[in-house]
Amino acid sequence: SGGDGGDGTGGTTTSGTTTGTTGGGGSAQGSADVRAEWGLPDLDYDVGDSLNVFQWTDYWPSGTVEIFEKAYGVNVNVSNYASNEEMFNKLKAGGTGQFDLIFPSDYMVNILASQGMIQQVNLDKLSNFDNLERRWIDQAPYDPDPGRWSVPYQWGTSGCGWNTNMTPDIEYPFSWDLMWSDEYGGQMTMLNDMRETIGASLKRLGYSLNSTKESEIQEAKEALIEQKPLLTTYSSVSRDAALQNEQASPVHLWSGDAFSAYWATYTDGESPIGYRVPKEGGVVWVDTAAVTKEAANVNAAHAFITFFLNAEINAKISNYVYYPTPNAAAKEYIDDAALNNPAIYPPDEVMQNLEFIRNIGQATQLYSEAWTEIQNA
Amino acid sequence: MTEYDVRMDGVTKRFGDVLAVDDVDFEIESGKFLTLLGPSGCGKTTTLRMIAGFEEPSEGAVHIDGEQVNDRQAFERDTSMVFQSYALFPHMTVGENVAFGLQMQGLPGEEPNKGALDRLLRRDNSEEIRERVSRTLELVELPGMEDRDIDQLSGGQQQRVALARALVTEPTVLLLDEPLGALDLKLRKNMQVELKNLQEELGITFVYVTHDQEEALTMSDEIAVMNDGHLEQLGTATEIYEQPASEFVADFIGETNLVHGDYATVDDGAVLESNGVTYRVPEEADAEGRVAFAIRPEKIRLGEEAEGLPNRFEAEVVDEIYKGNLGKFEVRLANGQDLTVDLQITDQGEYLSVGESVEVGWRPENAVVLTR
Amino acid sequence: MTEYDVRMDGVTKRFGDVLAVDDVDFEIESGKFLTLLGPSGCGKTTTLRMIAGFEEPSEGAVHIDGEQVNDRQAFERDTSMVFQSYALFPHMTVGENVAFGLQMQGLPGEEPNKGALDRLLRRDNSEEIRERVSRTLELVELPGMEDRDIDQLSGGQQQRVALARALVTEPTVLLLDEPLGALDLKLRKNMQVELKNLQEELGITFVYVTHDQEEALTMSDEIAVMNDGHLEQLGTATEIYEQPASEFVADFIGETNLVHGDYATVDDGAVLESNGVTYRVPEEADAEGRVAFAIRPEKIRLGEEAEGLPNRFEAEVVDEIYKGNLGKFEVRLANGQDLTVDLQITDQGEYLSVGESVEVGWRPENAVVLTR
Amino acid sequence: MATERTSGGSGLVTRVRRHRYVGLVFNAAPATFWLGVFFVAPLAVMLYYSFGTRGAFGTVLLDPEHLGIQQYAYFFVPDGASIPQTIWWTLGWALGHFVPFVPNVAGGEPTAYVQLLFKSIYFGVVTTVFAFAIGYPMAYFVARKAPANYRNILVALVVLPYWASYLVRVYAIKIMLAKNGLLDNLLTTLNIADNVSLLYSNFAVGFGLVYIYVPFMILPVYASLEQLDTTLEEAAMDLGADRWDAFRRVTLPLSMPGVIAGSFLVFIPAVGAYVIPELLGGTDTATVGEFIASQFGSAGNWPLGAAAAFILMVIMFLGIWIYQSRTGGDIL
Amino acid sequence: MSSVTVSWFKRTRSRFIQRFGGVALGLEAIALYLFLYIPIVVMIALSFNDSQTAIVWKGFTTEWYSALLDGRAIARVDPQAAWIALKNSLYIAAVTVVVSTTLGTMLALALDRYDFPGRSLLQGVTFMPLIIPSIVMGISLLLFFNFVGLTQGIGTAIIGHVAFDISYVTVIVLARLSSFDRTLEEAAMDLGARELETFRWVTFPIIKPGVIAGALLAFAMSFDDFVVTFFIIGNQNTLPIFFFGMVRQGISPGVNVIATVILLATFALIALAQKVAGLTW
Ligand SMILES: Nc1ncnc2c1ncn2[C@@H]1O[C@H](COP(=O)(O)OP(=O)(O)OP(=O)(O)O)[C@@H](O)[C@H]1O
Ligand SMILES: Nc1ncnc2c1ncn2[C@@H]1O[C@H](COP(=O)(O)OP(=O)(O)OP(=O)(O)O)[C@@H](O)[C@H]1O
Ligand SMILES: NCCCCNCCCN
Ligand SMILES: [Mg+2]
Ligand SMILES: [Mg+2]
Repeated sequence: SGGDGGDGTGGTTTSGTTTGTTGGGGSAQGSADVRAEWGLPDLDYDVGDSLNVFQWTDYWPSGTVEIFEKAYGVNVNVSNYASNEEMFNKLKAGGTGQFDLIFPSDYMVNILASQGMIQQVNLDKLSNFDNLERRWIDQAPYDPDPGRWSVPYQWGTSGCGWNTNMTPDIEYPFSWDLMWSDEYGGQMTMLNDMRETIGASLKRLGYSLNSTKESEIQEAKEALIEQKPLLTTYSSVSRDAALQNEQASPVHLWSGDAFSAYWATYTDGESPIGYRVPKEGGVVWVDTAAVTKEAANVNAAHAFITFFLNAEINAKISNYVYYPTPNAAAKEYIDDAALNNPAIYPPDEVMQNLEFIRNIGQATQLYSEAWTEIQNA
Repeated sequence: MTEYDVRMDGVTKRFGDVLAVDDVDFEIESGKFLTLLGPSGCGKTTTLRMIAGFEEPSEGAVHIDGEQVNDRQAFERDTSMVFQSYALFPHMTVGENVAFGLQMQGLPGEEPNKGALDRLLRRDNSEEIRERVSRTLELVELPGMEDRDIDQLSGGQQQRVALARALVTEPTVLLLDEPLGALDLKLRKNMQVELKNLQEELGITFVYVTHDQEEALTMSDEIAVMNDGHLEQLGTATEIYEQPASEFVADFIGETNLVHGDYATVDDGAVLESNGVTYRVPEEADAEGRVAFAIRPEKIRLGEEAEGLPNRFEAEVVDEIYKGNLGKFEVRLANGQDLTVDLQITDQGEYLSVGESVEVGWRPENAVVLTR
Repeated sequence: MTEYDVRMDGVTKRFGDVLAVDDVDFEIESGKFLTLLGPSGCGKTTTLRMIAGFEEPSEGAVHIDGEQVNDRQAFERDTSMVFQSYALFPHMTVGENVAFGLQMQGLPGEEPNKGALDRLLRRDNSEEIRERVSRTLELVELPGMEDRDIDQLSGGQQQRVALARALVTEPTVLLLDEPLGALDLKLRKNMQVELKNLQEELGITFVYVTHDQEEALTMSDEIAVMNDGHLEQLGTATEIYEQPASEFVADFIGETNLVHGDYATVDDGAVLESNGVTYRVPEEADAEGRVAFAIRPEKIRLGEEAEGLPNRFEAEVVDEIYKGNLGKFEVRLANGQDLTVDLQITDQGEYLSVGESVEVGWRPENAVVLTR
Repeated sequence: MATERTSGGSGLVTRVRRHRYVGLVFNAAPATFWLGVFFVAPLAVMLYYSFGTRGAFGTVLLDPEHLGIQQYAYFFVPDGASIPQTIWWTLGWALGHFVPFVPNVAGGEPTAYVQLLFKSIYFGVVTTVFAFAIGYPMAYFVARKAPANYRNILVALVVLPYWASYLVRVYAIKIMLAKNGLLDNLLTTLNIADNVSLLYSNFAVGFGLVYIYVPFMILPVYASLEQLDTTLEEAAMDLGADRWDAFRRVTLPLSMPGVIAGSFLVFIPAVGAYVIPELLGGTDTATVGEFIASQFGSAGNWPLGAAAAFILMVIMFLGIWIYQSRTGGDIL
Repeated sequence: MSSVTVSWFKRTRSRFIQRFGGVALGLEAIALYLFLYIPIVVMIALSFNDSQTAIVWKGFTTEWYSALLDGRAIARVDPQAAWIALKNSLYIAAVTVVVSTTLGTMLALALDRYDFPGRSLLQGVTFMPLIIPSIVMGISLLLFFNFVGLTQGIGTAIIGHVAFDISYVTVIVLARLSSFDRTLEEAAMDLGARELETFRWVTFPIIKPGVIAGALLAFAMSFDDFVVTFFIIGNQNTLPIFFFGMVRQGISPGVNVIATVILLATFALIALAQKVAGLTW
């Protein structure tokens, strides 16, 4: 229910087969055939034989990790989370040594770095770093200087999705008020994500979603408490399924989930699913890979980053999750339908309306308290 | 008032295939003490439970106080039961246990408008109930024990509470199912006397179940001996002991010597031949062919006392058991017939020893011929 | 071998404040049957458990077979116990139960080097053990029952297995704590006889605990009557019954009439004056002042038989209880003294009824003067 | 014959071996150690943390200047209320909220967390009452009415689901209650309601709690009824009680130990439930269990979570203690 | 008086109960059994549903099960991960059962056999894990491991499981011991058995059913635990944790399939345990 920030938590361990012929360093490990098949580089460092990854729920197609495992002879253990806060607290509780590689969003990279919970990425170990579009490297206000702390994985927006079978009358442009309308009471869900959901409320009220003003945050909180009876639940996971199975609409969700639902229901050139960022604007975000401070398998973590920076792999992921990729090289493998969809890759004028969530320092406390109160109201 | 408080009329009870009670007829006169006696499983409890209303007869009719009560439920019958296990309510005090029956009856005449719901909501504790409870506890010699918990009582005290609980409603018939079975011997003997006195004092009809023949002999006005579901014999203690109707009864009640043989009438009476010895026995109209006679150990005389008796034989003492008040001797006749003889030790030191030769004898009238 | 198998030497046992056994001394001759008799809680079990080694005496010494064994544990003593509850191992067959003691002893002479650990790891089942188990089962009349489960046995059979298990190790002394307590009356009587026979046959010393005086009288060579932790009297059955040492013993064993009064010696013997009546009693060296005498109900004569007896009184029958083999009469002397008289009913019909006047009498020798 | 076995070495070894506490120490020490270190000590640590303060980004400040009872105050005391006000508001609100027909006469409300606590206790009570209402008759049926030779099977059927993974069963409930699921369809077909979303509601949480915990009520009640001497009921009827009175006055009170045990077994986990409300509940079904969990998850406020956990534990123990001291009975 | 005067109301009420009471209770019992089993049956049935959504019946298929056997993902549920979680669960439960059964049995013996100062305190502490809400136990262990700096994982999970399983074993073995007839031990000693022999040959075989029952319960409690494990297992998964993640993502045919397999596997395991244990009882 409204409770824990992490539905989808506790995650699933994908993993298995150590195909690795345990051998010397570098690329001697793993299967050269598999590397060749996907165009993966041989590595000039010892990868080691295991890797603990902490990743968002459902953020790559199944089978992806197996390719890495086979290619480099590494046994990968994956756990999942459903919000940045959940991931952060898990690291706090159990130590950062539990995982080698994590996928924080923008603002969380900043927090983690300032808390000393991640280490800098060694660009020397990433032969294909330049596959990334420049703008995601140059304009990364969340990545502290000096050095490089994070490597973009996927990016996207947060907005509203709907299913016309349930709510035929929704038409863009609409305001965030949509999510407060009595008409859809009992069939809406909001993200179970502190910054996202309070952010949406702030936006609706015309404030910055990085507001640090107590009064504004209070106001946003009141609005959310008012909205609560209209919601079935707060959830960030399987929103695609909820839309697709007509269990909720409209839904506050991340763009990729909306398009998963869109394509799953796509028949005869149309789909009942729609997605837009409300006109007041919303969140643009980028999820990145970062290496934890106490990572035991730093090399394997870098190997994995190299792996997903690979154009084909990255496109394979993007084509599955329907998020825009920050990887320029990958674009040639991405479905055109996605590339040309302005709702997936928003045009600049839309982008201008969007904000990154930022590390707002001590003010985070205000959000936490508000979020706790919302959930328990 | 009818003459009979309880009448069983061809009552039969089957549990599936088991024939627990088989066509039983008897009547109990008002104010009498009737004992149902018999070995385990013979149907005593079932009979009692049919009177109480816990079981319905498969056939036949149960009458209480002149009315056929077959289809009355237990709480509609004017009987009270004392259970072997006492069945005291463990969550109530002594006083509450005893008051229970009065409360359930709603004490007719008192607070007449109180409906069942009222009583359900609060237990009533009117003056009259208190009064009667205290009187009844005095009767069973537990005065002032109202507030004790059941588990603070000894077995004997619990027994008395069970009795008080059954008596307090002044039932027409009191039913007792081995009420003393759980007590030790000494207490049991005391309670036998007390129960009997109480019954005589109150004049209530008792139906008493036991498998202890001594208890039955001591207490009853009449004894109904049951065997395998049917009634073997109904009679007074003396009748049952001295004129048993069957080998079963003779054997079950008291100790006895049974001798099987061929019956024949002779000039001056009857004889029974067994193993080459001819015993004189009382005449018995039904007897013919192979029958048996029974002679009680205490009816056999030894030594001089045996002289001149119609049945008189040489015997050897083969075993002796000292019992304090009596000696129990196993004697063997010349034809190998063993007999048990009880000899009351009326003087210190007087005794027989194993191996001794002795004369034994008895009067034919003291034996009974048994045809079944 | 010493003359005495068991000797208790000033043995006392305290449980906290409770004095369970109080300075008890006795000896048991080899091969004898000694019964510890007394009311519940008098310390019988505790005494037995000190012999077995389950309790250590607080004071005094226990000797078995001539050796002081106070600080030997149960498994180091050459005694075997038969428990009231039998304490058969429910997870073992009859054979395994009986074999257990032999296996634990490691059968001396056989596989002599087996240490405790060895025995811990496996139980052995050698030919000899099998042999002895089967012999012992025959002894208790359960031949060939080795493979039965315990719960397939009747109470009486379980009793025999318990006996066999205790006997198989050929203990010097067999200890039995109310071994027949759980059996019904009929079976109990049979087992009494069998136990006694077995004991005579095997010549093993038995220490037998019971609170049933009839059992004690029937079986024992010697009886130790205990009361409240101490030994009241030690003697044969006849001694205990006919010459009780105290009022307690007289009252506890059998029934008795106790008359309290003032003792005085006269020319030709002794008398006791009570309530205006002078009774002739046997002379008793210790007696003086207020004492009592006891006369057993069966020693009192009625009617003609009372004629000419030194003690002879007019009395009235105030109560009668019919017991089949005897009549129990409550008679009241002129001075209000009540006496119980047992009359064996040696002829049918012969009987007295309440209210009748009758003469009672007894020989002074049949009475006992009790000074404590 | 004397075939005694003599104990080797009498002196010190024997005496030590025979000392009454040797066996005790040997047997009790390992488990006592384990429980002491991995059960009692963690509770102590939890208590310690509950006096801490949360720093930015979820750090826990435990230095002297941050140690205090502020978490408890935050939990119990509404903004700007004095202690008497807190008590008055809390009591007044609770009465007004849970007792029918009583208005909230107090001028304010207790904190959201206290409300949450009340709500969880209310969930526990409702679950217990329902479990009793449906569990008792069934236990009675199995113990008293069902043919004796079916009794064991019937009991086994109650226990069987309990062996199935708890989460699997909650999932099964989720399927039942889902939109367009079995119950939804049933209600639609019966024309009772259309297209209702039963999932993500108080109803769903209550349904799940009862579903999961009702065996805990049935089993002890069955056990107490089964061992209850039926002659007691007969005795009551013999004394003039009809069937209802006999049940009401004798059977029911005597089965109370089972009912009480069952009630505790249902109530305790229901109040602390975390998984069921998490999976079946919606936005308005937060419980203390979820609240505590979220303080260690997304909310990242350990001291508050620890304080709430400690408060929950104390409330449970108080309940049990009050019961035991009033009746002298054991619940287990 | 000839018969007891009984109110019409009572007589009728009693007759009514006599006649219809049993039937009414029977119907209630049937309804409750349905309540307990229908959801599970529906869940299993829907695991054969030929649909991606798993709720509305669209037709029969065993496709999901073949996918499972082939190691293919079923609607995002990755069987590979389920197997690893299963392995972890079995491993944790196995170690937990061995340790907690041993310690719990010993503790039960100590509590049953000795009277010592602090006995009731120890007994209280032993029962506490049974009545403390799981979440409290999970949280306190999490904080404790964090406090002493133990890295969370399978090892810490086992530690936590043993801590609550000791209680289950102790309570059950204590119950068994309370009906244990101590004279059996005396009988054994009397027949020449020393303390250890007595334990090996008499005490243990007789309390064994209790020990086995305790072990079975301990296994079930460990194998099925979610809440405590969730907080203390670090980056590892057990079956319940894996499954919790799945369930939170919603209803999908994959979850049905895994749930059904878990269910059947548990039943098979229990049946096996009963059988093995039954043989040794
Ligand atoms: N409810 C029942 N169902 C089936 N058989 C029964 C039932 N009650 C009694 N019986 C059988 O009926 C027969 C008579 O039983 P009953 O209890 O009346 O014997 P009893 O004379 O009281 O024996 P006991 O002295 O052992 O109490 C027995 O064979 C018994 O097994
Ligand atoms: N372990 C014990 N702790 C405290 N008191 C005990 C213990 N064992 C026995 N007693 C007390 O010692 C006294 C004698 O007990 P014991 O068991 O020897 O009596 P008993 O003659 O065998 O009685 P019964 O015929 O009832 O078996 C009793 O008062 C009893 O309560
Ligand atoms: N299913 C994975 C979705 C990941 C989305 N991350 C968004 C972070 C926004 N703050
Ligand atoms: Mg009977
Ligand atoms: Mg004793």
